[in-house]
Amino acid sequence: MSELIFKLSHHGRCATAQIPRHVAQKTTIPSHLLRNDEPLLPEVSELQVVRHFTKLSRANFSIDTQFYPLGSCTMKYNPRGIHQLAMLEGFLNHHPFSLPINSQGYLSCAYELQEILKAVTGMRGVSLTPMAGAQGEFAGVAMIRAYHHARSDLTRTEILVPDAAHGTNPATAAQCGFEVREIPTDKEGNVDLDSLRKVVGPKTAGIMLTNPSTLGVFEQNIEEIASIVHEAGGLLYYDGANLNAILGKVRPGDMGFDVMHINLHKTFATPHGGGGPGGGPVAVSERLVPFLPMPIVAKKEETYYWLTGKECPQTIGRLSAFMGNAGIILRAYMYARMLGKEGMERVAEFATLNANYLLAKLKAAGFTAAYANRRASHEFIITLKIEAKELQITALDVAKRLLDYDFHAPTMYFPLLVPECLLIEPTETESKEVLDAFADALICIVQEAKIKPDLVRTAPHTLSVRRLDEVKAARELDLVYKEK
Amino acid sequence: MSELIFKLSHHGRCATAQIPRHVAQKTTIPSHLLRNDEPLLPEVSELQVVRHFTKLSRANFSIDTQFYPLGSCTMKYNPRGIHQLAMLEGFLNHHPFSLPINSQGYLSCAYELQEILKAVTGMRGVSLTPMAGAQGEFAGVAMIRAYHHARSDLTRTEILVPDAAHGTNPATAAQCGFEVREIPTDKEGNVDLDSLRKVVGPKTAGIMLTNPSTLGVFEQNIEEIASIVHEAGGLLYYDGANLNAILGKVRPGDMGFDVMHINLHKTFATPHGGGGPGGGPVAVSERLVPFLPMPIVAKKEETYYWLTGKECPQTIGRLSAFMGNAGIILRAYMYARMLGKEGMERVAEFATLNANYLLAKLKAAGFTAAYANRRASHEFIITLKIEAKELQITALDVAKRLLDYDFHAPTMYFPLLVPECLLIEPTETESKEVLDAFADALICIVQEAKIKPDLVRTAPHTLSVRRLDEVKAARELDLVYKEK
Amino acid sequence: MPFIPHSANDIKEMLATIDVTSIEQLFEEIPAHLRVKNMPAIPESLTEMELGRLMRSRAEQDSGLLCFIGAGAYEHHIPAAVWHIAGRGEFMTAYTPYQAEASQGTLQLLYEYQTMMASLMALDISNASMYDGATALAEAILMAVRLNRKNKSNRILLPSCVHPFYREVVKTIVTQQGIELVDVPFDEKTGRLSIETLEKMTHEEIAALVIPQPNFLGMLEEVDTLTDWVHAKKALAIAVVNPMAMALLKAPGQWGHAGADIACGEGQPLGVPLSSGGPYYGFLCCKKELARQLPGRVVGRTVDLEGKQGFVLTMQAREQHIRRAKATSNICTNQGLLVAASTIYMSLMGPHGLRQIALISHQNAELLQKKLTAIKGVELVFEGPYFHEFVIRVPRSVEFVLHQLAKSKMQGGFDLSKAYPHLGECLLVCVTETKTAEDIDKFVTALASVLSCEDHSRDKTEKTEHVRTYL
Amino acid sequence: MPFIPHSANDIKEMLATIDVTSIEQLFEEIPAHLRVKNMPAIPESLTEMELGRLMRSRAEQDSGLLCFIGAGAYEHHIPAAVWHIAGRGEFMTAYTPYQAEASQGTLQLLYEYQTMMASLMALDISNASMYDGATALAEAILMAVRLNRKNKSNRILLPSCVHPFYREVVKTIVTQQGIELVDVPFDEKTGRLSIETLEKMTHEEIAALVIPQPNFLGMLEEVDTLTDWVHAKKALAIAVVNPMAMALLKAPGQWGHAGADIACGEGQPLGVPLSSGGPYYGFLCCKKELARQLPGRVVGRTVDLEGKQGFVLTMQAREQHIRRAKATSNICTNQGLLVAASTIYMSLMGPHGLRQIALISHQNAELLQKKLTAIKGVELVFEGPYFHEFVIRVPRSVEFVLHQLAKSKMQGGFDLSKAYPHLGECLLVCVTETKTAEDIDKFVTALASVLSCEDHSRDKTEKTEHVRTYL
Ligand SMILES: Cc1ncc(COP(=O)(O)O)c(C=O)c1O
Ligand SMILES: Cc1ncc(COP(=O)(O)O)c(C=O)c1O
Repeated sequence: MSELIFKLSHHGRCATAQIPRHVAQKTTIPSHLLRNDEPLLPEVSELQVVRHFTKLSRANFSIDTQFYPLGSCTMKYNPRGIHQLAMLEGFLNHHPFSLPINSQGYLSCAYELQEILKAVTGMRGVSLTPMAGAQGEFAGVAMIRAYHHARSDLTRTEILVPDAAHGTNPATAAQCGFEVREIPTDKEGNVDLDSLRKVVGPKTAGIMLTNPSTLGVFEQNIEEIASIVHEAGGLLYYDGANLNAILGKVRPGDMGFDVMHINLHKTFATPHGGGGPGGGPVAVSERLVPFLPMPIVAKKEETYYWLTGKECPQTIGRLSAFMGNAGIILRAYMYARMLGKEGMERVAEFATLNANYLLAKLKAAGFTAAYANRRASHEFIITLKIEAKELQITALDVAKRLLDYDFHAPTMYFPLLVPECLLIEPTETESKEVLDAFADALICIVQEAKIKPDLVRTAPHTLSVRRLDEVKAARELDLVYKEK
Repeated sequence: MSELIFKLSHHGRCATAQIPRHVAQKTTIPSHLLRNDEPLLPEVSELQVVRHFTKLSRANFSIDTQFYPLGSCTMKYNPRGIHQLAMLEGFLNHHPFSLPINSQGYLSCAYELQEILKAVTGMRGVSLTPMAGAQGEFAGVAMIRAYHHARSDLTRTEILVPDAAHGTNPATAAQCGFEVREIPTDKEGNVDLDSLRKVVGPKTAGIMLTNPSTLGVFEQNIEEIASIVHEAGGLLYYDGANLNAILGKVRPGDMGFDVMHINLHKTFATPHGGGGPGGGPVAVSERLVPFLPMPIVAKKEETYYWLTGKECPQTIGRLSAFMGNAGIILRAYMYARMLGKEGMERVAEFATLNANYLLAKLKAAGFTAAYANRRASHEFIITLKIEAKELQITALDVAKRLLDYDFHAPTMYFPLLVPECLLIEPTETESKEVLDAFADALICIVQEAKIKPDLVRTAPHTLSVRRLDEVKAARELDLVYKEK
Repeated sequence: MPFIPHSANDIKEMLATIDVTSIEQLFEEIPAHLRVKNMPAIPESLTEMELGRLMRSRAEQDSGLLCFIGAGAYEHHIPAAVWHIAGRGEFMTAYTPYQAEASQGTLQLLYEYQTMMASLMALDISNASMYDGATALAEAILMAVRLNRKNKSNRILLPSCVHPFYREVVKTIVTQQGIELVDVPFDEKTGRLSIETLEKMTHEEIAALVIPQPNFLGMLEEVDTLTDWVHAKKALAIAVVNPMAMALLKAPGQWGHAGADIACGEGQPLGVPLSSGGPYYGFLCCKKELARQLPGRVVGRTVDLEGKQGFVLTMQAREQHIRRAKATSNICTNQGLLVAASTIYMSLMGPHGLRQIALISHQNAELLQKKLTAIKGVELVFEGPYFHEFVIRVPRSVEFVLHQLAKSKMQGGFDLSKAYPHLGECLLVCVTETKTAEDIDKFVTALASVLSCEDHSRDKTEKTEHVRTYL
Repeated sequence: MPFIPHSANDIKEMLATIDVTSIEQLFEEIPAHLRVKNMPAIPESLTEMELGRLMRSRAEQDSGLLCFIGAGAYEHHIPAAVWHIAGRGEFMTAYTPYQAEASQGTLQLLYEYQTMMASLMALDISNASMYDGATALAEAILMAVRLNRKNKSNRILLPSCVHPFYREVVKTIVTQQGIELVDVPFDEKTGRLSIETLEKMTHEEIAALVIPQPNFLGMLEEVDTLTDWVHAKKALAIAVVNPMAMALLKAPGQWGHAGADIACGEGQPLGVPLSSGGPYYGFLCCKKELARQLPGRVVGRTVDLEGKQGFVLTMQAREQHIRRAKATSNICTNQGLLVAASTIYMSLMGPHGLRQIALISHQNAELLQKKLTAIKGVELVFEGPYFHEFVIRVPRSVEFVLHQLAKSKMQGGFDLSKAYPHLGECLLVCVTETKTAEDIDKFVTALASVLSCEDHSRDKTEKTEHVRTYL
């Protein structure tokens, strides 16, 4: 691995071509407001910067270099053309406070994306402003609260969340001031209806569901769940992380959901960027429209403009300083335009085909599917509990060993209720050949575990570092470099 | 290493988003003119293409990732800003046959570069059209011929070339229909004057010299050489490959040269691109101006326009379909503007400082300099003839082992007259730390050669391939992939 | 089928392996009556070339104006190297670095970022990013309230000289948890906070005071005094700052005797393009004692099996994927790629470069301010030092002025008349190192000419009626 | 000091190690009186930001026109992936792959390129690039003359329907070696070569015939007949072709009974931007028997120490750095990066995509031609099939017409009146897949309106006197 950039630092050096010359050093700012030490930024040349970070980049796995079957994350191809067009100067240099007459290009894209998202979700209103799925959830749950409050229904203090849910669901509910009630899952991966009936009631503000769930199966009782919750006066939140599985096939609005978010960085193929940025637009049914977060783009005649709290007094408010991750919204818009209607359906079709194919191959090779009787959605779970017991290798070991085979590992140990699980999502943009090679790698690794288990347990062996000590990292916090 | 892209090919697949739809397949072109088989282009998806070539790129060394002390090649930092600006749509989409009124942006840059090159070379005329150094040489030697012919001096059939010269020099002279006479080098790396005096005469059309020479030293007798050749009626060609060493310090025009080329991809930092493109403008003294290759940019009032054979009837003609590597000319122009006058001098100063520093360090560590009594220019030669004898390791072995240390190898076995030589050119954009680390690596390798010589002899060990069999490649030519 | 690599033959083989006869069959568990029959109009698909045409014409519509707007988003020169490298596939198309061994590039970069940002703030630690400056402030406030469990106060002093949209965002987020936000007005003469006003607001206990530097009006606060004051109240000092300015101005950790406890703000000035308002990123730094309450991802340095240095996500026990409902925040996807850009940017600039840019922006602002206030009728609204933004009052409607300026390809600033109606027709004007002396003169000339134009009466009718601005 | 990383302290230490007192001293071997004292005016250095301003304004001047010019450089859609990847530092900033083990990326790519290009030409082998199409043709001719040592002829039939600038370049290069170029006129009616004319030129022996497809006038030659004819004369057939067209049209290796011997041309249509005429690249393919006379770099597949597949530069004994004065060419630096782009382009397109693009370009050309020749006074000059370019005659001066079209943001084509004065006022018009039906209509309308404008007498005076075009 590369040294820290601070080790390349040398007093008095900088990337000269980047720095304005001829700056008078005297200033009228009172000296007690001025800084008189230097922050620890590296002092390096432009070539050093380019070389250092180019080299760092090469220590990453990415979609551009590896198959990345990370369940729940939808690591599909991020079209280069979209990236290039989003970087046009007219978009990049556009100030968020430019006058609307100087913003029609961007606004028209945002407006049309709102319309497209309404169409594919079966919802009535959309706000693009949330900056990731979790913020979309926040907006959604806040709208649920606002809805009940608007009806002077102040007793609803609980949000129901299935135990398979992603961590953001309970965390969001809590951040919105709700109590979280967990609902167990039945054997086939559906929400346990009896348990649901037991907890639902006048305190229920709503339920948060992912469908297909993070267990990789379609929630078959969705209509019944909807009627149970609705009858109790609660609302249904749809966590759109898995929208890729059903794009153009079935719509949350038609399933009975009242509000949802869409992860643009998943279903709409905007790059994950090593952790972000993302986009988490919210879509709502008629009754929640008044509460949507601001701003929203509206259109009058041929002109686009911003709707704000003035026109929408019941809004839950703003969620970002400007209007959210505009550049991501632009990219998602372009992706939607490249796919078109047919293309969207095909996303679901081929994501599902790939998942079911890989599952079938792995099952045939002796792996245990967590929900063997179910169709996989766009992802599926295998559990290594048998391998863990018989061979003393864990899902972690297998995941790490996959890296040596030049495959990114699937999501591991999530959802929490399946032991030693790997959640595998191949996405529609991977070819059959890649899936075959991946299945072969998994089969090989189990063989290795039988013959040379240490090879697996101490993997990876071929990357820039060997297996890292996370416990030490958490115990002896070393979060910033300090010069000696 | 990656498989060949043809192995990923799958009939009926393509990067759909790139291909126009709705194309009627019927055509009016007579069928005997149509192709009825398919060329062997891969049938792959866009993701497969991105992944394949991204991975291939990672199997390269480059300036952006490694120190690249390749003598005679001037592998310095290629400023990113220049690349970005050269890719502005106004430049990229500009057709070479656009009317001059629609080309003033580009033409003004080319014109100003012509002026800058005149200034730094001390010459009177410049043509930017040659597409690399070797084509610049061609233009230069062709002008020498044209000059003599214009004076009805038809007996000059020989071009003199020092034995240290780059292969392009004799090859160019031959391609221009001249006979090549080699001139030996004296002990201190200068042209042997006695030998020169012997061969020079009425058959001498000219001499081609690099100064500083490819031996890494400044030709001290340059003025005497000039007067010997000029008195015999010959002209002096300056191979500008090493201009980096003297930029702004001494000018070929002032040394007595009549014509020269400038490698924009060396001195003017345009990227080498894995072998090209480059740029090889020629600059000439007054008497050769009429013979310059076309086109040239001229200026009248505030308007720029092309000069062609019409205005310059004595021109040697055109060298490219349009006007040469325009995008490279643009980049070189920008680099010159970023450096400015002072910046140019500093190039020579720091390139020379780095070379002499590294040479001093290596000498101190016991390496043999080919010209120990001389100042290094921007590059220098060490000879491993002692190591070859005592340790049975060759310059090739050391070069290959350097790759394991994450350094590109220096130029090896050139110039031909120094046995087991490494020609080392650090360039001005590398830091002292890098030079120190490189010296340490060389020292280590000699140590390794003593203790574990096979480690050195079978290097490299850490790259995507081990040492490659060049003999097999040349004997059993495999130049294209064939489907079985 | 854009981006889908399956040939007809692949599909056949795959279906056979799954043992179904059609792709349709894979959706059989979805109740048939729920299936979309006829999806409403979504346009037909476009090839990349067609899309290029469309988007170029859209981008064209919004471009070509000289920008003197700041108000939380700043135009700075971004070296080409920044996005050339941040845009490499390996950074851009990687996920969150959960598989540390396969993500050392992103992880080491984030560790380097944390070091740079913490040091820029003169604080001990930094997280790996929040969504933006506004949400970073909301999270800082939530943090402060959690830390203040002792005195149980959940009152936060949130001055009105903090960015109005930050205040709106904070309100949306923190009031869900019943946190009380107390508005602190600024001094009408100086455009800054005064201790007298603050004292008046503190009959009840408070959890924290938010201190902006520079504040939204561009003015520099007396940060030492404010920090010491809030500490004396046994409450926390939360700094919300422009990170670019911190190379020049005293940094949060250096304020007063003990330093601010938490610093947050918008990372955009450090290498992130304006881009219609996002994606940007929020930074969040704090003293090390507060580490366990920090929200968001954090990278730590550790060693591998062989003792070699390596980097991992750490303190994950705070995060939603482990702690679920008890997490410090629900944030998951953050703004990683922008942080990558910023880290490259800060590395190129170094401490010297960053300071130069801050300084020249400040000097350009002073130059512009002097020239603007020399125009008849234009007045500087506040007295005292500012950074690179300042407020002027104009003798006509700001909205009219801005629309007129737009006609001469000029974006004249941020209209304060709606966010701060009591200030009258005021304009917040910004200038950075990107503007030359000629740009500045152009703007001055344009404004002078707009103001000298006769017909006052048409101010109102000139506005396009339904085209509203942000506020 | 842009791009120089030395701190003052570094310099001091380095000078001490060298044992000199100043950098100046390192230049002591250069005679003092030769040293530059006062270098003539070179402008002051610019920062990247300043340079950006300057270059943006220059780029602006040349942009925004709809382009119907071809004439050897063609506007095609270039997928973003092409340059995103070709522009990666590892491809862009590497040198020629002399150290094969550290250059497998470039080398494998070149091997893949050679395979694709040879196959596109239906020939056995390809080199790794020449400078451009014109020099590739010159090198092909030199090759043919070397190969024809037996019959010793150095006469080359070079038809006038080959690109006029290619002919000029060929002349500059090959006449240095005393090679004789024989101009072969094309048939005035068909714009193509005729066997009758050829027969007339061959009273003496010839070394080769150059066969363009399509020719410079856009017309499709009877390549089978021509190839068989030249082979019957015991001379070589040199094809100079548009590689894009070869996905649709019969490829050189398929011409006549034995196929062309050498194929060359301009690689630009395959993923290389117009870029004011360069950098482009020339391709050069031939039958395998001719391999040893091929100029330029060639990559071969081999194995490493462990038997693993790998790639190296091979047949280097032909090249100037080994063979020196006896090399097949003096070429050293070639056009590698453009080849990288083309290889990526061809991979994205595949055989199907390339054919579609060729086909739609052809169809668009037919559409445009029909509409243009429907304008009163506009005539199609040649009869017979063409690819995506055709010649029209206009009733006014071409130069006037082009300048008028430029006013409506249209680049109307290439002015043939200077290269082929005997044709009269003729325009070579090109259209590719990048033009929509509306673009085509726009052009037609613009031309119609230019031609309908009354004042014929001013044709000449309208020209800006000193602004000359290329020819
Ligand atoms: C099922 C599920 N829900 C919610 C989220 C949160 O979305 P984001 O990361 O965009 O905040 C994720 C993302 O990983 C997820 O997989
Ligand atoms: C000394 C010398 N002369 C000439 C050349 C030829 O220049 P080019 O490669 O640009 O054709 C080179 C390039 O390697 C060189 O080093």
